[in-house]
Amino acid sequence: MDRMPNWADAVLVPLISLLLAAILSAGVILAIGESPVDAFSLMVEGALMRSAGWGYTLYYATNFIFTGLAVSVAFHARLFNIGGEGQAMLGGLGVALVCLYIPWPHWSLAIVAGAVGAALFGALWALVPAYLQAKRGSHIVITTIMFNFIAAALLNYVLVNLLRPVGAMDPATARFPDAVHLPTFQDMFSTAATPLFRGAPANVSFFLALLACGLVWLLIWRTRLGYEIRAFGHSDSAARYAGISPVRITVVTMLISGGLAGMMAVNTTMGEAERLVMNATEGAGFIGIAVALMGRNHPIGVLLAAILFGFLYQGGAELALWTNIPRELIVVIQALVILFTGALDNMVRMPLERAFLAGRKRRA
Amino acid sequence: EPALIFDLGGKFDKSFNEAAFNGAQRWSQENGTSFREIELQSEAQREQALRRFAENGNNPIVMTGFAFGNVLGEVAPDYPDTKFAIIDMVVDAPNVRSVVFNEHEGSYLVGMLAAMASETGTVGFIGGMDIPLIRKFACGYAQGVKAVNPDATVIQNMTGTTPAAWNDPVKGSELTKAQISQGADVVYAAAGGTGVGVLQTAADEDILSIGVDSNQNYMHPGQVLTSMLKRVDNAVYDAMAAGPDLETGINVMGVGNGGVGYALDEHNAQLVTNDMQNAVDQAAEQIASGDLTVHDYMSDNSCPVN
Amino acid sequence: MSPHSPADAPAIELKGISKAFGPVQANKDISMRVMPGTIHGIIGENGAGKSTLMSILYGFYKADAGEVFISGKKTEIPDSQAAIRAGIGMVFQHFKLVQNFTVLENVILGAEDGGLLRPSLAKARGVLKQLAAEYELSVDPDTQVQHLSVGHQQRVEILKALYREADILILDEPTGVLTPAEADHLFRILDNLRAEGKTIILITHKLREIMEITDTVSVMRRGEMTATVKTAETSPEQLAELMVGRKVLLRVDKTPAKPGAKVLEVENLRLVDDKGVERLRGIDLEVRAGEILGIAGVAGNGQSELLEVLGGYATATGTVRVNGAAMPLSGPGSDGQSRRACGIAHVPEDRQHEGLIMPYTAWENTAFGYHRDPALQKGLLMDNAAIRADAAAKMDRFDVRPPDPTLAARNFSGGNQQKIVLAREIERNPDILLVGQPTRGVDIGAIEFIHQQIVRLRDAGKAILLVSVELDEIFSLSDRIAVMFDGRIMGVRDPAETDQTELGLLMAGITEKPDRPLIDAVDAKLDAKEAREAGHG
Amino acid sequence: MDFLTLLQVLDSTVRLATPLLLACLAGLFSERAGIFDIGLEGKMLASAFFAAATAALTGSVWLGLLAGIASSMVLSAIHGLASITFRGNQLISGVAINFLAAGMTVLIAQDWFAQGGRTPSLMSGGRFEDITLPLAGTLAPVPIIGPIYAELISGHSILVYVAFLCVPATWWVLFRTRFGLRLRAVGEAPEAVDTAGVSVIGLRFAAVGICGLLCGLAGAYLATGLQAGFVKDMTAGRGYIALAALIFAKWRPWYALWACLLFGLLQAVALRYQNIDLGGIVIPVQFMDALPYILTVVILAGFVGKAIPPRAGGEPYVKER
Ligand SMILES: Nc1ncnc2c1ncn2[C@@H]1O[C@H](COP(=O)(O)OP(=O)(O)OP(=O)(O)O)[C@@H](O)[C@H]1O
Ligand SMILES: Nc1ncnc2c1ncn2[C@@H]1O[C@H](COP(=O)(O)OP(=O)(O)OP(=O)(O)O)[C@@H](O)[C@H]1O
Ligand SMILES: [Mg+2]
Ligand SMILES: [Mg+2]
Repeated sequence: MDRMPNWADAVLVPLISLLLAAILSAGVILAIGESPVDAFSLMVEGALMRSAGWGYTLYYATNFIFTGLAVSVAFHARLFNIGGEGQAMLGGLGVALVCLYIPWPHWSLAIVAGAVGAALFGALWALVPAYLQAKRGSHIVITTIMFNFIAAALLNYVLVNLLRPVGAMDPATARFPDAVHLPTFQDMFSTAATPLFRGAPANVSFFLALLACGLVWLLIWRTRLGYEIRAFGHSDSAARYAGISPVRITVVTMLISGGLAGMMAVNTTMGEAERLVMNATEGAGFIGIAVALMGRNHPIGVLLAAILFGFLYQGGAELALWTNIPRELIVVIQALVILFTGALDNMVRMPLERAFLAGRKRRA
Repeated sequence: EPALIFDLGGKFDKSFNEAAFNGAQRWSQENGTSFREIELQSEAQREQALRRFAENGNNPIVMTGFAFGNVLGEVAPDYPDTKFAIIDMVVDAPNVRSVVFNEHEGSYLVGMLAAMASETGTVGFIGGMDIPLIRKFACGYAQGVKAVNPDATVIQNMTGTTPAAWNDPVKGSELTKAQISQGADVVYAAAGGTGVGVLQTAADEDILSIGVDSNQNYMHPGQVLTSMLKRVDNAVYDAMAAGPDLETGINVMGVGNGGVGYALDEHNAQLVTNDMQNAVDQAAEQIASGDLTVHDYMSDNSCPVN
Repeated sequence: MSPHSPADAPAIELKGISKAFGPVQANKDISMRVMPGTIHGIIGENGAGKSTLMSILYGFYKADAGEVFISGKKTEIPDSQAAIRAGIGMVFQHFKLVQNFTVLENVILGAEDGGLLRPSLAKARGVLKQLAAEYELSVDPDTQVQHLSVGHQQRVEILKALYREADILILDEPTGVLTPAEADHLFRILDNLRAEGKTIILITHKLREIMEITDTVSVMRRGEMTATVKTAETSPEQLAELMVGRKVLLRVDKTPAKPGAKVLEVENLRLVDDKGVERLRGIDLEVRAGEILGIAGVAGNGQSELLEVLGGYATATGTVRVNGAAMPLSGPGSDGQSRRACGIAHVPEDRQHEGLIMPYTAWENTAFGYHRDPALQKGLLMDNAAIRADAAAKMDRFDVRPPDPTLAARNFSGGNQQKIVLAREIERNPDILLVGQPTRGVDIGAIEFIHQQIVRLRDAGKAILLVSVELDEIFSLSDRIAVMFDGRIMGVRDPAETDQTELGLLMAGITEKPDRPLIDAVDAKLDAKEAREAGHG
Repeated sequence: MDFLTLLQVLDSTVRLATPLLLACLAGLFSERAGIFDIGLEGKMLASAFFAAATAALTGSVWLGLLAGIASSMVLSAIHGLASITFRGNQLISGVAINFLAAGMTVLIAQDWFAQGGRTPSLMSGGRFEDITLPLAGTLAPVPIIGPIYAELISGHSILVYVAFLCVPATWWVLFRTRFGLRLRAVGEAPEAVDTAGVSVIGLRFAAVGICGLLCGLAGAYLATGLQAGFVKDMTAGRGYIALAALIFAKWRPWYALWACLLFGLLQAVALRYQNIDLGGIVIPVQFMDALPYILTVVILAGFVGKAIPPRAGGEPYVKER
């Protein structure tokens, strides 16, 4: 007998946690002398009431889906991949090399190659921490943090010293050729009469992200590998008994995780900037942690949480545009969401469990 | 209603962006009207801010910093009825005014002052991000120093290679200490927010510093030799004053048209003697008249002196 | 004993103690009295709530309801500090020691004098020397605990309690980890303590020990206290019945074995663990078709490692042949999947941490370890419908209750969890079955069933290697008995021609009659083992 | 490199190692008690801001220091609440705290000072001035020793000396006192501490509190000692480097000193020299920036002696499921 029905753990706990985070956020807005209601309606207005707003929301969401899936796949094997940021940076490098040095006839080919390049580089960047965890027991949280910094230095070096076009000011690659331009939502859904998603960066990568959700679901719950990943995550001693190699699972899971994180770059680098810039990831790797936590490591949850965070990002940008509220408010809200859904979830779960237990006793 | 977009360094960098803000502020106070502004936090916001302001009917839209170049090139054609002004970068579009400054000329002038004020014959330069634009500052400065004292040593350091270099006062401070230990007694900071650390350390260690972009003499009165003025404020003021009728094309601001210069006020009056002032003013005149050409690093990516 | 207590007041009296862990009611309205200067036994099956009750008395858990009286005075015990102040000391079933602290540091932890360590350590060194002499509890005060054998770690726990001047000493299943000789030694110490007027509560489920040493005994079943009787006035049979709630038959019906060909042969098997300690030091044995080879020994002498090597999840050197064919012991082909493919099935010692994935459903667990079997796949995906149907059938044949394959494994009781593991392994019809502690934590009813299944498999001509720390179980199932000590087989005996005493000596590593007191001989053996292991630490 | 330059580099090493050392010792207390803390960065940042802001508003650096420590300890309390009281995931809590500090500092700075997330520059009373040790002037002319004493040892702000004194103090507390014994025990085997009648929760909160205090010192030093004011994200990853140093030091106080000095030296060199030319081979500055992290990974990989963290580290103490 469990203490609490599954649905309560999967839905009720995160919802209440989210609510607590929202209440505190409102308090913060009040404290800096602004109206939470106005702020919220401005965010909704700017992020959800216009097609271009959705275009931004879904653009950010695409990033978060990839990094959220990356964190959650690793989490099923009880590996805490904090390295999404670095893996995504390297993914960007993969995309840039694919786009700059191979002449693509059409974007449809380029996106496949770009995704492969991104996934490959992201996976490679996850490989060393994975290997060290599996073979030498080095705590993957620390190694992936270290690899984030190493990635930043590496990318810095590559952009400044190798890939920056002569005479350019900012550390970025040259623009990708037009052939690899990915269709944006504007290209796809606008008609002459009704312009939609004008200027918004959302692009076909969003569908790639949806595809990734589906594939991850199949992988985790329908394949042998997923069965082994989850088994290893629940009990590594049992996995050993069953002949599931911890080294293999750790490495393979982290490769998949790193690959997913890397694929975020298809959206930012190929889809939006169309060149590799220094800080293309902008913390999305870390948001992935919050997204995975909120989404309870399930692709559908990750998708919904990613859209929520996309909304926060876009809404936050709108706030900064039209009010004096700094965009850091969004960082604070993010922090509160991570805190309540991730670290303090027992604060919600414990009383709920007690309530369910008491309810059951009364019925019995 | 015009709009102003600040680059990632932020509006209060005491330097480049702040100069832009001051210009806009001056315009708004004189006319009793308001303007829209935003400080960018992320790359993806550049385009968003441009479009949102354009759609909102803001005109003209002024932005500070070369980093907008790429994005503006894409966005400007979508809003032919909106005028854009970009500072520090040339964007070729019919509705864009590109304002560029002859920073090398202003730097030349403060370089002369540095050489004249230096007792050790060694002066320093601390740049922000290592890009051609900042090398242009450095090169002009070095030329000015050598013009006064051909035997002088100019120590040059760049803070970094990424935009973070604009906002790293700790590093600015350490670099200043390093230059002082190498004998520098005047240090010129062309490094945005990083310069705050440079000026602070120079004041703490009792040497002279030179500010950049805005007039920074007030920050440590009596200890900032001068500031290389880059009249971003004027550029912004002019653009806003012109309103929707903003003249487009390339607008070069140099010593001749008061676009760059050096700052003299009550805070550094005792530091700049009459002789020094005369010498510099004379050089300024020569530059304005074309008798003296200061080499522009960005013209060939090299510097004749260093 | 406190001088103020009225002479006839019980040293401990519990009234109406209840404790629930979430949905599990571990203690239900328990009352109990323990008289001063006696040894009071508590007996009950696994999970009956013995440890919980004692942990409440020691302030480790807080009771949901109930009162505690010490020497007649009502005493609140909100934490262990209060219990220690009330003169209670406890040796837990799972030791509570800091592994990388020295014995001395462990002893003073929480009982230091003053803020600085130096004086406390000096004082404790003196007291320890005295206690060691007084109670034959010698351990080197400067050794790190992780380098001590379990028997010696237990001494540290007892010393901790004595150092705190405990009048009431609780020992939770102290003999589970001891050789018979060490257990006898422990009982002598307890005798001494009782003679000094200390009160002792002894938890065990070995009826022999209860009969041997206790004055009174309480029986627990499913969270309740079913009876308290004077030891002199009861019998093992009566206690067993009180424990389980019905008459029990502890013998297994089986016919003599008809051993066939050698199925499993092991030669010179050696294993060095990741600390560099040699855990298997040249094992030779063979198991024939149609026989059960039982391996007896105190936990921690290499039995687990032996099972791990044979089961394919530890690497070793030496030779292992299955049906005459040599198996790789490291590298490719040495993993569990390959072993299963060769007809080796394995019921692991620890079903919760090895045999099952607790959050997985029962049907998912019935494929565990065999999940790569092509028969369970449909294209790239797993054929979950087939696995589920198969699981329902297996659970039915093994009488798993409740027979619901969609329930998570953690929601089955221990006995039913074990049946799920057995169903999975036996129904595969393997040539060799490795079984570790098959009935640990399982009630008597289920024990009968599990023993029957193992014998049935033997009678079907399969080879079975049984590892158990329960000598009774070894005796009742095995056709031959091998005894392990410190990574070696000390001897192989025919169960009909040996007895508990002989096996007990072998379990302590003693092969011939010692010329000095038994416990010293045992200690010498253990010291040698410790020194060997510490040498690599 | 001549002697004077070397001295300058070492001088700057001392300055840059100070915040690392304080944060590293902070982490040491916390992790020795079994509470992993990747929120060092956030605590330092919060302290840097509140120290600078208070010093700017009151003109007193000491009030600033107190405010910095208080803010850091508030974040510590949140971490304690999440990871000790509610048995949450310590890593996630640390991540949240880093975000919280990054956002809150700018938000409040903007609200109070409206200077784009920075505080006003601190004037003299609002900063820790450098202390000239006795005889520094007199000894300076003595060759070798003189400059070392006058330049390297003398002339730092008080917090630098505090930080360096914290090393022996930490060692003494951990290995020579009752509190230290219990603290180390609770990081190795909390159940042993619990059954010995000592409160696990109390000890862990105490450790987390000390961690907050030391992070507070580190942050205050950044904003009021090393710098004259707060700028957004001014910790610039120092919390993570301190974490790296902690692992590098294998959770020991004296090793922590050497690790922080090494990482400080790397930073000092990377600050001064953009690219280091080693006769043909040019070491790019980015490599110098990454070196502390690379070294830490090497240590973690166990190629240079294995780093074994406290056994109960990262795990909440759960008695009843
Ligand atoms: N910390 C805990 N959290 C939740 N449930 C627990 C805990 N400790 C014990 N239980 C449950 O309480 C019940 C009684 O456990 P307890 O350990 O007291 O039994 P026991 O009689 O000592 O058994 P054994 O002979 O196996 O030691 C069991 O069902 C067990 O699963
Ligand atoms: N951790 C747990 N979570 C939820 N329910 C549990 C847990 N542990 C035990 N239970 C429930 O409590 C009941 C008793 O469990 P326990 O393992 O103590 O059984 P038992 O009385 O020892 O039975 P058996 O003799 O079969 O081992 C089980 O039927 C199970 O449903
Ligand atoms: Mg027990
Ligand atoms: Mg049970």
